[in-house]
Amino acid sequence: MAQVTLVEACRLAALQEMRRDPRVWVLGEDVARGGLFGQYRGFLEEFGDQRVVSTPISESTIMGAGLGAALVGTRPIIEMRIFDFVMCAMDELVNQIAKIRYMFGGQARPAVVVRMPHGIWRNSAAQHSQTLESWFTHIPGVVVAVPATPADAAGLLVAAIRSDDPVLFFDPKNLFPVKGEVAETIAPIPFGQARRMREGSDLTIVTWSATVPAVEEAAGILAARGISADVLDLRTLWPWDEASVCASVARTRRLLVVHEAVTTGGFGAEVLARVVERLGPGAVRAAGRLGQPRVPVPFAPPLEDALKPDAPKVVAAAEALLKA
Amino acid sequence: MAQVTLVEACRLAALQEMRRDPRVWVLGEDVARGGLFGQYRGFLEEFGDQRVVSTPISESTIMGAGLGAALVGTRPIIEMRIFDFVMCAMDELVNQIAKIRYMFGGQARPAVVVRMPHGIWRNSAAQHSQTLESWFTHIPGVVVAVPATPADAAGLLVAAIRSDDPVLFFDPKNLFPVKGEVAETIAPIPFGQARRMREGSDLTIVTWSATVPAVEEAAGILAARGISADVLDLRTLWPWDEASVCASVARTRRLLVVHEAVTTGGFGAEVLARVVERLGPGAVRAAGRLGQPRVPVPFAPPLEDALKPDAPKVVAAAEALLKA
Amino acid sequence: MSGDNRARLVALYGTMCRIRAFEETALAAHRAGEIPGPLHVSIGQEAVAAGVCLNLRTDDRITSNHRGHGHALAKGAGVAGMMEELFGRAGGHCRGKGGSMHIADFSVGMLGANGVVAGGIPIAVGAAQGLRMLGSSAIVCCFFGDGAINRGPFLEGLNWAALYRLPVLFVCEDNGVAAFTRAESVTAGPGVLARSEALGVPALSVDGNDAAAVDDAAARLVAEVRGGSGPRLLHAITYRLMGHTSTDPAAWRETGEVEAARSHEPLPRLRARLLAEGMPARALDAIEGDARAEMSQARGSALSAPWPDPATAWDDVQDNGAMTDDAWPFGAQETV
Amino acid sequence: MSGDNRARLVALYGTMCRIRAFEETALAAHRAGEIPGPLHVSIGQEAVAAGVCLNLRTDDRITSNHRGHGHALAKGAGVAGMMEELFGRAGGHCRGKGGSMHIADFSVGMLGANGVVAGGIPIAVGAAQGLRMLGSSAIVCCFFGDGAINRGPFLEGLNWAALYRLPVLFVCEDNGVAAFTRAESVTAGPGVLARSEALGVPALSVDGNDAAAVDDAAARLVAEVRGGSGPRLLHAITYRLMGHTSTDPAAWRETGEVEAARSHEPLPRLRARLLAEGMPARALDAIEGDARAEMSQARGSALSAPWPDPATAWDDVQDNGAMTDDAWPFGAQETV
Ligand SMILES: Cc1ncc(C[n+]2csc(CCOP(=O)(O)OP(=O)(O)O)c2C)c(N)n1
Ligand SMILES: Cc1ncc(C[n+]2csc(CCOP(=O)(O)OP(=O)(O)O)c2C)c(N)n1
Ligand SMILES: [Mg+2]
Ligand SMILES: [Mg+2]
Repeated sequence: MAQVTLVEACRLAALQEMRRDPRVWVLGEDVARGGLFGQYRGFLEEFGDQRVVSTPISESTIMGAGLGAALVGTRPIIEMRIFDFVMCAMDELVNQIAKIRYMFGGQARPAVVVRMPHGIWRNSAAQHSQTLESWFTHIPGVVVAVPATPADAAGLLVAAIRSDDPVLFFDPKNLFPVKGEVAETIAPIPFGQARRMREGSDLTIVTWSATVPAVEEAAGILAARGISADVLDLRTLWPWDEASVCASVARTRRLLVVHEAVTTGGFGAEVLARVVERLGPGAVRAAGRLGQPRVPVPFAPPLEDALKPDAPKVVAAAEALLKA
Repeated sequence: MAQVTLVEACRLAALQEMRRDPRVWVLGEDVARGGLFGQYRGFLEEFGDQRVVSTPISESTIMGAGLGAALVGTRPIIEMRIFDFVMCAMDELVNQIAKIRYMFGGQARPAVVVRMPHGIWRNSAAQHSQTLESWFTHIPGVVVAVPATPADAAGLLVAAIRSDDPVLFFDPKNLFPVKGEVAETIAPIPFGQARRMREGSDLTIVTWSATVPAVEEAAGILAARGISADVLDLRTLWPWDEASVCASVARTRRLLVVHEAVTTGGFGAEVLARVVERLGPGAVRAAGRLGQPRVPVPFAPPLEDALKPDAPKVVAAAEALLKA
Repeated sequence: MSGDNRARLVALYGTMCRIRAFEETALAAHRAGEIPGPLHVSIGQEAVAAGVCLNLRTDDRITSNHRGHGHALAKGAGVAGMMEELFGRAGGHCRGKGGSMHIADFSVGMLGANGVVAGGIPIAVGAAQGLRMLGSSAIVCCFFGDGAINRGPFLEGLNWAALYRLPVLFVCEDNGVAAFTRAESVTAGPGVLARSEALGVPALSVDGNDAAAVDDAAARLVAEVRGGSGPRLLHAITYRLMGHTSTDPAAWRETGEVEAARSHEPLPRLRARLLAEGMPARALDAIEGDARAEMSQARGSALSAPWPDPATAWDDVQDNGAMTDDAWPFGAQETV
Repeated sequence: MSGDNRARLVALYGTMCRIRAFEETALAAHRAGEIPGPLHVSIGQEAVAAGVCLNLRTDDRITSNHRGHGHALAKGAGVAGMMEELFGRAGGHCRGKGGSMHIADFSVGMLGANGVVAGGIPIAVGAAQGLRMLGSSAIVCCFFGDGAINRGPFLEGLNWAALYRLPVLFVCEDNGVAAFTRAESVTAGPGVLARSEALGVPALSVDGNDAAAVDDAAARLVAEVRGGSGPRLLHAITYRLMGHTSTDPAAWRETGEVEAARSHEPLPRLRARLLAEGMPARALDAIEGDARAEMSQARGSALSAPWPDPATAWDDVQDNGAMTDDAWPFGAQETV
């Protein structure tokens, strides 16, 4: 087991799969130079320019060509550089990739992985910081992966590459330098299974992606204050591990969902709604969400910090929830 | 008061505003020919081709040019023809229009109205039937209007045109032929005020846009069975009338949200989550949502009908909720 | 006239008659309320699909647009599956989930019509890239209208295809109109040829109502594309005899415009040529009659074909996280 | 040399010195940790911004891209507001909400940098359409890089501007590279001039490192645009002396490439010309020195300028449905 960064874990996962299956290839801007974050370092040298394709700045076509190539039997990794640029390729993603299997009655299997480094990262401001993963849970036809650790990112990326479903893989930009263990041979992690970060009985905290470290830290602070949180990292939002979350809330009777995305319309609403629907409101004593307010991401550090969910805010939210 | 169709009500509203304010204009495909649904019939003749601009099939630029024109002080109505084509203009809408005021520290006021006829309509299949209004409640910077009656559509469109905020106006395609009264002079309807469709005490049903008639019909059936529903049409989803919904649920203690959009990740989740957060789960006896399953919209009538929320499904959902 | 050449012309005529008959039958069925949803017919434009596809192999792929019946038929898509799809029946190529705007038949390389203008362009270039990667000698042909050349994917896709020298034949079916707006009123500059060349894709124009001319031009371009010279564009000038959709009377056209166009339409032209070259009228009538009979029979079968079982509405969304009808009686109501 | 002409050259020199000094100061501040976020400098490209903007009026508008400091300065944006914006301070043009990639100064017609490649193109054409509607004689100038010509909005925007004969000057600042990839390796066909002409926008190329040449070319094109002849495109060939962002060493460049480019860079060239035409070195040194002093002073002021009050994070989102900090202590927690 090697200790590697999350971005390196992803690199190793893609490398393993490209060695395993010659139909796997990658396209996107600057990928032949290793990618913006080094996630494809060395790929050009090993796989050549037919399988490691640096493209023009043509997001619509990066996405749509990936789809076309999948329709004839290759398995493209579509690298979108920064999530926000996916806005330039939404027709190809939402109207075409997500619907094509269904619309054509099962004739097409768009086995693409769309990699979209997302979230707040080093004061990049409103057009480079969005976290809109909840949107895609609302779109039938796609899997939504939101890993937060090197091992999960690697295992989910392997699963994504092997999946015949289109998988939207949200690389957590701000967690790229985080280190963790990754196995020599990376096994796929099944979609829809949460990772229990900590066992507890006073409240359930559900989170994913960028806010996982903040929740981890907060759970430690809460523990020191005698509050024991049951903490789940969902890892994928569609499918998502409803069963584990419901089982946990059935025990703790308190639910806090934490995510970096704006609270309004975020996936926290779905988690909360679904838990209340399944368990019934009577089984729950308190439920709440912590996300960003409905405000674009500002540039200046004091503004960004004011809005971004962090450990102190998680602690405060959990404590408020326990008073209810 | 004239009895007019919803699409005619919208035409009259836009007409009134274009007569009132010479800075208002409309751009989009085929608008000089009256628009796909006749919503701009006669505009070219009255206002000329500088204010009624039929454009190329260039959705990115229709959206982006509308923004540019707003930045210099005009007030464009951006006609997107069918909602699904907005996927071709998401960068301009989400990265630019929604963020430009904030990102520029208040220097810009992108006073545009984006009209997007949405929803299931005459077996148009997966690429012409989407209802993704919940996405935009998650995007800071925009108002989301989802009218369902001729009077509301007209009044909200007038408010939208006069608003300095960008307003996303979801024309309900399938309700275009529905008739209702519209005043000679159309007054703006403030955003964020629900319309009470029916008073009741057994449960609260919240809905908007395409499913309003189905809920109306269902409420009648329920009434005949002795169940009295308090029914609210939200009319706008951002801002939305949290206060009225919470007050109603505080009385009835039962909440059903009905929308045409897919249930998972739909705005019903936000309504349910927010009500539970505000009132506390203890104040609610049952809560649930009825939307489409997480499936693309199919073409064939029996398939479309199977998935589409209609009055019998609303009745069944309400009755299930009352048993809880 | 060599036998070979005549056989080609006859094949073209047969395909065109079948397209015309299919669409006239579909129009009648739509008017009779047998076909739901929007229907875009290509009546008057048959020579483009026929002439181009005659030069394609079964393993070549095509992408199409909202007006794609002709492309699908010319590529060899099964008629019964097409007609049933229009009727929304279980036996349709898409099991009733797609309808007219989403006809696809992967078994003959028809990768799908598309409800989004220019939506097929990026798919086509990617398919070509994938085919090359897999070592295939198949090529991709991408059909779109004059309206599509004003959308961004046109620029991106042509640049991309030229850059990677991909085996793609772009076919711009220029019927002079996009929906209800004349092409010239929304298209600046010298036109699609210049745009194509400026993006590194050699292009040529052809009279798209002359099936033999389309066939010749396509033969040349397909040979170049298949030979590894990179992408090419064929600009086929034609005319849409009907409205935009089956319910559009296209009343805004100038008086006499359609009548004038009728005298240039492709079917009588090819018929006249075949007659002049000695083909008996009887033989041509038989081809036409067969086509009509085939389509009318397909209509009858489709009308009595079974509807899809509502339970199939849940199929083919995705494997991971698929919903089923038991999981969704009415939203999430089973649990409240 | 006429006094007028010399005055122009001196003005160009002054603007270029200010841009260079601004960006070198910003780079140093970024390296010192004073500036957060990404920073894209245009060192080596100053002649384009200076030469074009010298021909614009204050009420003319510009749109810019991610590498926009030069455009903003040349258009007259206030330096203090720019520097404070880079530093994320309350006194920035965008109150600290935008940063380097989103500098805007509407008071001088600078409608904003843009974090999305080609994002300024549709905005520019719309602004021109709006201005004409309002009866203004102002024009719009739209700056973008060679990378932007491979995105769809380039085609859509140029077609649109040509179609409606809008008063837009497109400026393609061709530094031969997009991020870490050479332009020629991702751009097919004969180039931006051909693309522009094919879309109905007359275009010309200029040595973008020759400030006087840029000024001349821009003068001609601006006159045409302002005269109502419709849009024009200026292709300015230049070189990016630094990496893509302030932290990119651009190590992949060929040995000697940057050194060779240094000998063509615009500032020494214009300086040599002014010297040759009799301008005293002292005067030029003074201009340069003033620029450095101005920017260094701006850096000092920005560094000690107040941060934005966190409460302002909630301002300027929207009027209807605006949230406030009291409504959001931590999500919706006030009510649970
Ligand atoms: C992106 C997009 N915008 C608008 C439409 C609506 N629409 C459908 S067909 C059409 C006209 C297309 O014209 P053209 O490409 O010339 O094809 P034709 O109908 O003439 O065959 C339009 C505007 C669409 N389907 N997709
Ligand atoms: C739509 C989009 N895709 C990708 C990026 C990432 N990106 C930022 S700058 C850049 C290169 C742009 O090259 P060019 O337009 O030539 O401008 P230059 O940096 O050379 O000034 C890229 C790819 C982006 N900002 N927007
Ligand atoms: Mg056409
Ligand atoms: Mg460049």
